Amino acid sequence: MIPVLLIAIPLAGGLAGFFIKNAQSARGWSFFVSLLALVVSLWGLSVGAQSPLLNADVEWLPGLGSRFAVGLDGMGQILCLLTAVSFPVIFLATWRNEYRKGWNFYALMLLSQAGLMGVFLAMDALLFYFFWELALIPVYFLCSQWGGEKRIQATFKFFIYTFVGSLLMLIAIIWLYSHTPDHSFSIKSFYELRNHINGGEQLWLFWLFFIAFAIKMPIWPLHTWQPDAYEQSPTATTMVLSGIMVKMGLFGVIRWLAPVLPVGTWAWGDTASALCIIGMIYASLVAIQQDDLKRLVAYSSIAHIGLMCLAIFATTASGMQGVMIQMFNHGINIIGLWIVIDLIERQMGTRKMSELGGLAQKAPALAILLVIVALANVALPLTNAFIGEFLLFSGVFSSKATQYNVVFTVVAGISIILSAVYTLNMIQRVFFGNTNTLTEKAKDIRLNEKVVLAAIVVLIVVIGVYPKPMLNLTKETVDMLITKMNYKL
Amino acid sequence: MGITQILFWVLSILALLSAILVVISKNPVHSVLWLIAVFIAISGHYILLNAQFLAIVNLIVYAGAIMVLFLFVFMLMNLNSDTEPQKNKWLKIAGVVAGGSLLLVLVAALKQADMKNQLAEMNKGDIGLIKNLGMVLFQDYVVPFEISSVLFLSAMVGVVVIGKKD
Amino acid sequence: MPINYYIFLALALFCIGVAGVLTRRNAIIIFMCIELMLNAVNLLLVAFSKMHQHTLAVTNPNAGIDGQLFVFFIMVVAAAEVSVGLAIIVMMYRNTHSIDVNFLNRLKH
Amino acid sequence: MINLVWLVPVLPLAGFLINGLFRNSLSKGMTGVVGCGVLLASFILSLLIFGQVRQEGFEAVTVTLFDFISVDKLHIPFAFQVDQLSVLFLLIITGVGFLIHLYSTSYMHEEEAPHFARYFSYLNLFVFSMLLLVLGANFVILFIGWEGVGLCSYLLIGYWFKNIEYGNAAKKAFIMNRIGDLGFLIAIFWMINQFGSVSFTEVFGGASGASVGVLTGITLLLFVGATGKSAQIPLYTWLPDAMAGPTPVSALIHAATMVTAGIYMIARSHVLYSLAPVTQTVVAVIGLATALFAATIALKQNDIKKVLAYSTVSQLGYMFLGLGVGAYTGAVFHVMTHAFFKALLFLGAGSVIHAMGGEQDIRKMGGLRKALPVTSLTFFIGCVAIAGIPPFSGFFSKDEILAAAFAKSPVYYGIGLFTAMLTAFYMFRLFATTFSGHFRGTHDQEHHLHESPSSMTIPLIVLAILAAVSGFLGIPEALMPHAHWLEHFLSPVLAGGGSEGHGVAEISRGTEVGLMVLSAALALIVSFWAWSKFKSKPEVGEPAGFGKVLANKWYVDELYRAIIIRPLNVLGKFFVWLEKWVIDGAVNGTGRLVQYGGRQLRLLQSGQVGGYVLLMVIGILALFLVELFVKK
Repeated sequence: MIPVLLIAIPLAGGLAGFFIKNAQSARGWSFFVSLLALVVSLWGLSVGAQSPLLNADVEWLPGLGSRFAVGLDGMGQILCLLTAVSFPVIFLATWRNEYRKGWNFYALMLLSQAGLMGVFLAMDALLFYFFWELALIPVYFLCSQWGGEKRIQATFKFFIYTFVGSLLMLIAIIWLYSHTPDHSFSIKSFYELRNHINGGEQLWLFWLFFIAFAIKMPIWPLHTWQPDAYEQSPTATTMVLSGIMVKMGLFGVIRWLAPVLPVGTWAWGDTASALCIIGMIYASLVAIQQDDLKRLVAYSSIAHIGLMCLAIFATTASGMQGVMIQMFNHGINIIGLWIVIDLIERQMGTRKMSELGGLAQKAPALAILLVIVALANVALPLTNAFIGEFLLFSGVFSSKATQYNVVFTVVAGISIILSAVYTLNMIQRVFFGNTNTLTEKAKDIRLNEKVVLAAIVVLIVVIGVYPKPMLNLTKETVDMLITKMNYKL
Repeated sequence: MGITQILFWVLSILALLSAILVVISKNPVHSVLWLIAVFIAISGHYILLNAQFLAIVNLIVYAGAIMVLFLFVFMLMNLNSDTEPQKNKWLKIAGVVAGGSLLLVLVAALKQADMKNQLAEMNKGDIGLIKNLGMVLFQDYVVPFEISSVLFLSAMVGVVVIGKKD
Repeated sequence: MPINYYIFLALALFCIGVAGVLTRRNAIIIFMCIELMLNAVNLLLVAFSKMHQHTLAVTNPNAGIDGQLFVFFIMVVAAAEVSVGLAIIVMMYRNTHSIDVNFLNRLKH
Repeated sequence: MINLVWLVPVLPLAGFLINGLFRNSLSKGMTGVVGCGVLLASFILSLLIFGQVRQEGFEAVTVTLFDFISVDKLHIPFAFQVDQLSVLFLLIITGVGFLIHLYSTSYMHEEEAPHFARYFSYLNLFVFSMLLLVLGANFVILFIGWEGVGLCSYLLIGYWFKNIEYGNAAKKAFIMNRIGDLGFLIAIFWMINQFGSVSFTEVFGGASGASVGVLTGITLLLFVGATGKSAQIPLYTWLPDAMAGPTPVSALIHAATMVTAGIYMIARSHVLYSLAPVTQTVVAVIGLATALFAATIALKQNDIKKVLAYSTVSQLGYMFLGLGVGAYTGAVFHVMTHAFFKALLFLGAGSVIHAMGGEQDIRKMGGLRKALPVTSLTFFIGCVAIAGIPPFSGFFSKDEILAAAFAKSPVYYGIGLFTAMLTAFYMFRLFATTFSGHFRGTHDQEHHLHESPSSMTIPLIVLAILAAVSGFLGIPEALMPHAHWLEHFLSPVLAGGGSEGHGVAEISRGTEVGLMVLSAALALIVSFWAWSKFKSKPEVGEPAGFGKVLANKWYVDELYRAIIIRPLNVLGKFFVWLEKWVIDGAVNGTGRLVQYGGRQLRLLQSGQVGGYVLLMVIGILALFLVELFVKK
């Protein structure tokens, strides 16, 4: 019931949005619909983990053995909550942005929300793939219609890149499907597959899945679509891309890769972890060299996602818990950063740090809010990201799945230092120092922006100080996953 | 070597030679004439195979009607001398090579087929007679027959539409 | 006659037709080569029909008659095709004053 | 009362929130009242708690507020531990912190109201973080405070954010701290892995069961954290640069908070250190090296705050020496006395700078004794205390460490004593150059010279009294048996936990007294020598030769820039290049290859039917070939 609503509300709202033909009303309508989804998501949190309302399962494609099976487990709850929280925040924060044929823009945004919800809720491999692609299509149009100057090029790259990955995943899904004894796409049959396919097959199947997910996250060296896409997309879409869509990759690894192919995951864990770590250091160093704010945040996101992916392969309960909570935190924090960047860009007309400076004098409220969000980005204690990164690192360190756990922790730890370097650089170059002719005219932010950013800051601090409800939410999922992943042939 | 065999070989050689001449003649009108020769040779084969009805139809329809149509078109366009510019030699060679290799491959393939001992009945059998064909045509194949009339009709309409000056 | 002979004869005619289609650029000649190929096939069909009659006439007096009917239908279709095809060629000549197929390269665009 | 201990940090937090959120509407007076008031309240509360703790037989109390992180088998409560050690630090932090706040109300008075409020909110947050650090009942809470003070130092050093240089100093402080924090963090993970817990009681309880290798690893990593926070070699360079912040902030960083965090943390986990002799040696050697190294740099500095900054680094080195040789009480004792006299010196320096209108170069001062009588007197007391002249506080605490060092190895003692002489020398060089002789500044400055207002001098006087007498809390056994109140007070914490490894090797009473006399005498002689050398003819020229190396701080900053920052930058640039031309190049190259191939293949699509037919025949041919000859 609830999962169906979570998908249906934005889907219906989005389809209806195409017919509004008035940007202002469409904006209000989308905001309303996204709030409705948020309410449903909160309702889902309140009914308790055992409630029958959390699952739905109806015939879909009986000939193929695929059912429309959706369900909300702990991980789904967290990610759906993230999706549901993000969209109203995004709508509100970009309230003043004008779009050509705005109703289409808002409708597509809602459709992408529906797709994302579907990905996080699907309990059937084919359905998962269906939503996986469904989420991609609206984003493609959003980027290619309302993006920056080089949008076509960037979007094309993004689309082809992710699509190649998706097709590899589709091959793997079909292969697995043909090996299920009951010819079914259901997640249960997939989890049973370990008894029917041998380790050697898991070794190559792993890469079919992992490449798809690694492109989405993205993991080095498959990341190059990301900075371009982030830079060229309209900021609202960038928020969706970086705040939520990259979680699809992590989510995929956690739900569809690691428990389904435990032997492959176990065998390639070190290799994948090494890629994650190389990516973290690499992205951090590249981020330090960036001048464009959007690119800087894009690279910092690569580094953070790399850490989360690293923790998945560590196969420890604390690491996995860290991934769960960090997926939410990263989404919130990075949306916060994008909001600030959007505000700066809209006012100053540039994202180049070399052209900015001294904004703290002119926009103190913006400066304070950005500093808090940025500090969350460097995982300072009592912000939400600290909880996540603490658990992630702790999980990596105590990992039994690899013998290089100490090396991984130390090298990955260097990225903490580097993240401080580029984040503080950013704060300093944008906000500190003296004003120049461009920033001389800057004004402080308005109320709606203040409210949105303040809400994000409150979330950051509340989760940072009292993360327990969040952690309890995913406890069972994590235990189940760890049991499944620790299975050895 | 009876008369049948001799006729077979003569007709075969006639057919092949005429076919080659169809292709290599410079003058299109000559091509048409050589093609008529091919058709006649093939009709001869039909008679050898005791398929009189087809032999006659072949002569009437192909050698008669269709080839006249071709000639007519040539005359209409006044193209009795060849106007083809022989520019692309390679394409010609490639065409010949491709056709030749196709023949080679098919021959090589069919040589292995186990039909060596099968015989085609000559001079005997009455299935090729118009009576028997008519019986089958108007009983078992009456629907395709009718449909082919529709085909003609539509071809006719098509020709009118295409040929109409506008 | 052994059926092989007919097969090879038909193949030879067919391949000559193919070679003609490939080498000539005059649309009408190409058309004629196609007719040649059709006739090669017709010949083969008739030969096969007689082959079947030779082996199966005891059980079924009409064995192999389908082959000859097929030839009949092929002629029907060929007639229709020639009429339409020639109409197109005439039309083409009217537009380009040539019947060289290489001028028909609008498919490129 | 002890259950209300959470109020101690929460009050400054409230002050931070009030001042921070309402900075635009509060007047400066209100801001000052709120900022100081919460600290005063905290201090009074700490005093009350102290009253309870100092009673005989007090057992450590853990106050759990809520479950912070609870995952799998790991439970980290948000809990405070109240025992003798934490209470002592509570008093130092809130007490000295309050005085610094009070001092700031007039020192910072020229700031605009919103910035004034911002300053106080940062100060309050700083104190909050530090209180969290010392109150935490496990390493994670300690770490929260640990990073918190790093953040606040960043905010305060970069307080005047219009100046990019200050911003750079702030950034440097934060990043240097982060490097250390990484070590600390890994130590925490190791503890979780080894002990399954991070709470002090469980970790220290399980320590004896762990192998020496593991303990050495953990303690070394913790020490890495301490070198960052407490400015030891090799991560000390941020502290002198941290002078960019307002002077009271320097006082807060150097005296009451932040830099003492490392000492506190190691004293707190002395149980682990006592079991890891290798680490102890490392700590002692690093401490000693830092002490000597920083003292040599201080000899040639001309910025009044820089001299004090290097003296802090040097004194912190002493404390680590104490920790390394097992004199935990001595180290904590030195933290306390150092808090008093270093806060005094910094605030005094602030008073001087205030009077000089922002001038910090001592070569342009001189003869300030007449204009600033209170400041010069209190500054003198501070100098005497830090130089280790009896009966002022520095003498007792420094001597306790030196005695312990002697017991470990006379080499430690020798170097320590030499450093003490250097300390006495540069402090009196500073004092003499600043306050004696005649004025060398501009005429305007001379005209402007004035004693600071009472809200600045009162803290000076209070701190001077404390700096003078606090040494009597730890009179050595050798002089007066059972008079070492501090050792007695701290014994449940510092002697109770790890029994066998603890304890300073005993030296005879006679030797100890002899050493004391020696160091006191040397300190006196050197102080007098320096004072007489510089009071009439101060160094005003640019240093040359070896002195230039010292004045340029042994070129360590340049070294770091050359071997760490530059290579990283080059690597980053290389990666950007790699990204553009190799990784992205491969991706775009694939795309371009497909496009190129498409463009070439398109040529086959000539539109000429003959070509198509030819291709078709070739295709048929290929199919036949495959079907007939390959498949079998």
